[in-house]
Amino acid sequence: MVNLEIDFNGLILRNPVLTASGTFGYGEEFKDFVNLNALGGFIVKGTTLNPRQGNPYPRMAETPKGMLNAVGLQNKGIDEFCNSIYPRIKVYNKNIIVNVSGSNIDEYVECAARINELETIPAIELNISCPNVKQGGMAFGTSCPSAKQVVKEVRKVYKKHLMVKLSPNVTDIVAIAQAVEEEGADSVSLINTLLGMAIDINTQKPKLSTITGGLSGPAIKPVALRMVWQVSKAVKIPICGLGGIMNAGDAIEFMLAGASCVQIGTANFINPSVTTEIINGIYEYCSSKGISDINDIIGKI
Amino acid sequence: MVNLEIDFNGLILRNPVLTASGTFGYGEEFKDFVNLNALGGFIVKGTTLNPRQGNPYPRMAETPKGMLNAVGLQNKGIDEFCNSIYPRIKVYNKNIIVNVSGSNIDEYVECAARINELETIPAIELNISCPNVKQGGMAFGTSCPSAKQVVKEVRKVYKKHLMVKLSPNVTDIVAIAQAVEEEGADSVSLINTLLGMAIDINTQKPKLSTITGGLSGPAIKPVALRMVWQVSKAVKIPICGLGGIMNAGDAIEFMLAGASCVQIGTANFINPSVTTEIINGIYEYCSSKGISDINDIIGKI
Amino acid sequence: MHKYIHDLRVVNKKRINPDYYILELTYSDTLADMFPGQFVEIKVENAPNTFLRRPISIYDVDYDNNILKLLIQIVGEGTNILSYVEPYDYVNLVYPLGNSFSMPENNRILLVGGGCGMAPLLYTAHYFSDFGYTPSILIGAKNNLGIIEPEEFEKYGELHICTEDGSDGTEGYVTQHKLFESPELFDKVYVCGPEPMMKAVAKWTVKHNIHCEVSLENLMACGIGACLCCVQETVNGNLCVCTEGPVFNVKDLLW
Amino acid sequence: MHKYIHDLRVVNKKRINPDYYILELTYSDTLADMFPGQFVEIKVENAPNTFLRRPISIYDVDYDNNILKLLIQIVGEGTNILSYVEPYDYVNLVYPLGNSFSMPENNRILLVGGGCGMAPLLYTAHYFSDFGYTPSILIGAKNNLGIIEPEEFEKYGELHICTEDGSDGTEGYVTQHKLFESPELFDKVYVCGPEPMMKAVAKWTVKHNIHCEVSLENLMACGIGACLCCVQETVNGNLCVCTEGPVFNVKDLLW
Ligand SMILES: Cc1cc2nc3c(=O)[nH]c(=O)nc-3n(C[C@H](O)[C@H](O)[C@H](O)COP(=O)(O)OP(=O)(O)OC[C@H]3O[C@@H](n4cnc5c(N)ncnc54)[C@H](O)[C@@H]3O)c2cc1C
Ligand SMILES: Cc1cc2nc3c(=O)[nH]c(=O)nc-3n(C[C@H](O)[C@H](O)[C@H](O)COP(=O)(O)OP(=O)(O)OC[C@H]3O[C@@H](n4cnc5c(N)ncnc54)[C@H](O)[C@@H]3O)c2cc1C
Ligand SMILES: Cc1cc2nc3c(=O)[nH]c(=O)nc-3n(C[C@H](O)[C@H](O)[C@H](O)COP(=O)(O)O)c2cc1C
Ligand SMILES: Cc1cc2nc3c(=O)[nH]c(=O)nc-3n(C[C@H](O)[C@H](O)[C@H](O)COP(=O)(O)O)c2cc1C
Ligand code: FES
Ligand code: FES
Repeated sequence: MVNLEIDFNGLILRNPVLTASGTFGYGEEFKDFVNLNALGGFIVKGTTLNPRQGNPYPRMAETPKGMLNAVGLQNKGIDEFCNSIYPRIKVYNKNIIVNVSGSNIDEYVECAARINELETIPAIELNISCPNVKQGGMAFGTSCPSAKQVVKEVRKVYKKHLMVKLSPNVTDIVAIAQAVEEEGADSVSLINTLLGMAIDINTQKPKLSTITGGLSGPAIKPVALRMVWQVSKAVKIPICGLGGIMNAGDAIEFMLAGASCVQIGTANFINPSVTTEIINGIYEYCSSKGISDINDIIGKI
Repeated sequence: MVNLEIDFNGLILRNPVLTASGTFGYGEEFKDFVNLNALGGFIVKGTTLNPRQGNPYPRMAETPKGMLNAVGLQNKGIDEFCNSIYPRIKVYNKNIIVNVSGSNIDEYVECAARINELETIPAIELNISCPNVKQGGMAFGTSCPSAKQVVKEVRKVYKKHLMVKLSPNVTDIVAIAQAVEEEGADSVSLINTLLGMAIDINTQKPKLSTITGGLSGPAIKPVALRMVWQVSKAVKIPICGLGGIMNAGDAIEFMLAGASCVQIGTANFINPSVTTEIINGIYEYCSSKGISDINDIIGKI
Repeated sequence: MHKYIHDLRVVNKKRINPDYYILELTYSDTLADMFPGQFVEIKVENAPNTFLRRPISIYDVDYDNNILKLLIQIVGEGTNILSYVEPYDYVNLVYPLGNSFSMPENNRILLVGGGCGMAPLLYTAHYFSDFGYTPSILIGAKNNLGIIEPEEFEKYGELHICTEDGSDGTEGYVTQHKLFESPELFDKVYVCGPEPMMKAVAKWTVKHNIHCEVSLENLMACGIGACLCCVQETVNGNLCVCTEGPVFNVKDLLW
Repeated sequence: MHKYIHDLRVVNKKRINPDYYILELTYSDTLADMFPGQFVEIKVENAPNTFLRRPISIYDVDYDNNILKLLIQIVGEGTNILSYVEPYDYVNLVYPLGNSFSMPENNRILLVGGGCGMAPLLYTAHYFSDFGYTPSILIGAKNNLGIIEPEEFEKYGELHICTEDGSDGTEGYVTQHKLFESPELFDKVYVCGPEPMMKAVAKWTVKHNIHCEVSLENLMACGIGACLCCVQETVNGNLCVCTEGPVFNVKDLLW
């Protein structure tokens, strides 16, 4: 028997495998492929105070071992979430985490306050790293003062587990992680997408309507892993690691680097039942190596 | 007939295809595969004032569509370069550019001053972005004041074309580019490698002796392209674009994004005659599209 | 509707011509119910640069023999490398995906397919025919190489062919075909093909007040409504082509 | 020595057992001169995760039939996907690379190969034999599945075999073989195999003051001296295994 349970700063995960915001819909899109309740948890779509239509098409481009997206936080807004989505999905897993975004601090705060009221949502993931919106988003996550400020204000109204999602598009991710830790974040998740671009040489036009977009997938894994390792050496709060995880081996790399749990993003698009395979693979890795508790490998490097 | 000649701020390139430092040795390693004189130019290994043994083995790890390296500027030092390498290679191409690195500003300056004396070296590429050395290197390239300072001092002693190679591991590459432009850089090249990491889950050890290393190859192309595009909108000096270029199409993407010429790096390892194929491919692209002068596509986006 | 991720075995690969091939696939259990207009997301193995799955329409389903057919045009690496699969290889599908064409109410129906857009129309004609309808079918292509398996279409309806160079059927674009001189013959038109062609047909149906459904193609990452990359602007805002399409009523589009 | 980048045609693929196969390749023109201990960098096509070339030793060259042979052990994706090439396929090589074993001065020579390290030794024995020498050859492996083509080795020298489980030849590690009780028989020893084995042999040669050359394996990105990734620490500093090796005199190593 291998213990896969993680105490993620108070959030009890039955195993370290969650799914990444924006890549797993509201969970229900995957119910034909995954036993949702068997996941460590899942993080739903980026949610904002007001409904957003997102960016114009085209929003996607395939890149070497990765993809660019420029969805731009299309979502139906917090009211619709609370009133109709939440009641529908809350049965699926006890760790449904809402990814919260905003154009300004008030929006973040109001959205977080609303989610604080939702009984079975144990945590939010504060997205201060979305590269695909004109205002807010990544702007908050790329400087220490602004990151501190948004976390500080949200912390005042949000009483449950506050995870802050960091942007990799910075010189010093450690400083940002320390800044949000100081303001009372319960954990950090990293990384969000790298800002990238692709051009169609035939039409001589950018492949995305927004010109630049967020790069995800295996291509970014080495960068993500490095950042998780750096941050893990510098903060006390636990880390949720993500970026390009495609299989159990990748997930284990993140845990060895210092992540206490992981999120699976783009891989869900290619294999909608990949999360189940990753959970099983982690179990097999541990048992074949004689590791009786997954907690023993966290940060071994 | 298509004109491929570029006036790169005074440096006349017969075509826009150069090779990236650290991936093309001193050129001579490729003479069985490439007509060196047919290249736009080539950039030799990172050179420092004193000889360096580089980092311990292992220095390399394969990653999804890319590789990590931690060579750490192994080179024989400027004396050996001037006395024995330079005389041997100077016949190969009129645009042999030396990539210069240092642990402190004095080393950069002294190295640049020595190269200034070498008659047939028309330019240096100032490497303020090497992620694989403990002192100096990337440290200079990740803050505006330090980038400014090293360029300012080198500019005093170096009278020919001064290209500055920028690090992608920054929040705002545009600010760094503008800072070095202000100090008199004649051009910028971007990007150097992204800082990354890889772990062997079997041994539970990092794959590189230095734990982190520099990520190159197609995986980083979307990030490189985005940075070239951003910088091209903000500076007047021309840009040499690189990062994951594997074929003519990739090179053209960089030129459309605003690069006046490109460097081919990791691709040389996989196909040592790739540079010739890229030059031919650019020619064919232009003629098939009725473009009579390659300069017409620079920055079309 | 339940979606599946399954390995299907290649039973046969028909190379139609250098550009087109048909894969006939079977599953170890009874194939799921599939509806005309739906598609699959197929994984391309051993393709160095094909990272995401590729959406491909359901070309035909032969429930008697438990066979699903895909008609694929080679346009890039993914569709090319997939053309090397051989009988007894397996391909991995996520399916069936998307909505489907609405059922006709009578025989006054026209199916219009252009280029590779004819793929979903074979199963549509087949399906409608199983319900007793006999659609008029018009398929068009650049030249006769693009007219795939006309004999299959003929089984299920009255087939008309046109090619831009006149190498098969009548010469010209589909909208230049004489069927478009008789709007009074049709109550419902179903279209799939290149966007300009679909727009031209749509315009004609709007003018003549005919119900028209088009099947759209666009860039998809997931195919199951999770990524929100495949949006189409509609009168109801941005909708996902992979779940709320690929079939749209033209009156909902902002064309 | 001139290096080439060429497409070589697969003439034959011999599957030795689930772990090993031999590729026989030919070139449209006369094969370049190659020396024992040299290697090639082979490109693996259609491999989703194999980005760099893979270094493989020259197993044998048959100049009469213009054939280059490679012995490959399947250890990961690259060597696995390459095992699917078929006659008439082409594989792309950069070759010949690296230095080579020194020529013997007399018949008092021993070749020791362990596991896949026996690959360069066949061509070494062949080459030496062409110059009139008759080497003693010792090949060792975990079990008899790792003893590849002993009949080929027998053509060129006096073959001894040992396996860890005794399933072929004598039981035990190569260094436990009785040849190692007679250091007085040898002036030069050539070794290729796993590092611990090479170190053990090297130690023995140093003790008995015998000239010893080992062929090292390490992680290579370019194979042509450009990337400086493949370094080996030596008494002369960091040297590139791909150009200044793979063959080293053990006295130059810091073992
Ligand atoms: C719902 C749906 C059903 C489809 N049904 C079929 C079918 O039955 N048969 C068939 O052959 N093809 C079909 N397609 C198109 C097919 O998905 C693409 O041709 C395929 O993804 C191209 O992959 P590739 O790797 O060969 O080419 P790539 O290298 O990915 O692309 C080659 C070229 O095609 C363009 N392209 C790629 N994907 C699409 C797309 N989805 N829409 C428009 N242009 C694209 C690219 O921009 C590029 O110019 C369908 C697409 C959708 C969305
Ligand atoms: C000069 C030289 C000559 C060689 N000659 C032969 C030969 O004749 N026949 C043969 O079968 N193999 C030979 N090898 C080893 C061969 O290059 C590797 O087995 C191959 O690169 C593995 O590729 P892969 O994609 O199958 O495995 P990967 O997935 O890349 O790796 C699988 C495992 O093998 C390890 N590995 C990969 N490459 C090497 C390496 N170069 N050295 C040590 N461990 C490695 C990895 O760390 C991993 O644990 C030689 C290597 C060198 C440097
Ligand atoms: C299509 C798409 C939409 C995304 N939307 C969000 C989002 O709404 N909020 C967020 O924090 N991250 C979003 N992300 C980023 C992912 O959650 C994740 O951080 C990133 O993709 C890296 O992980 P991966 O490589 O495993 O996909 C999105 C990513 C993709 C590909
Ligand atoms: C093995 C290796 C060694 C490198 N050495 C140097 C160097 O000495 N100086 C430097 O400025 N860049 C060096 N680089 C970075 C490359 O010049 C280039 O910026 C980077 O690899 C991105 O381009 P690519 O993706 O085309 O390889 C090195 C890269 C590699 C892979
Ligand atoms: S393709 Fe992902 S939502 Fe449609
Ligand atoms: S492998 Fe590049 S220098 Fe040896």
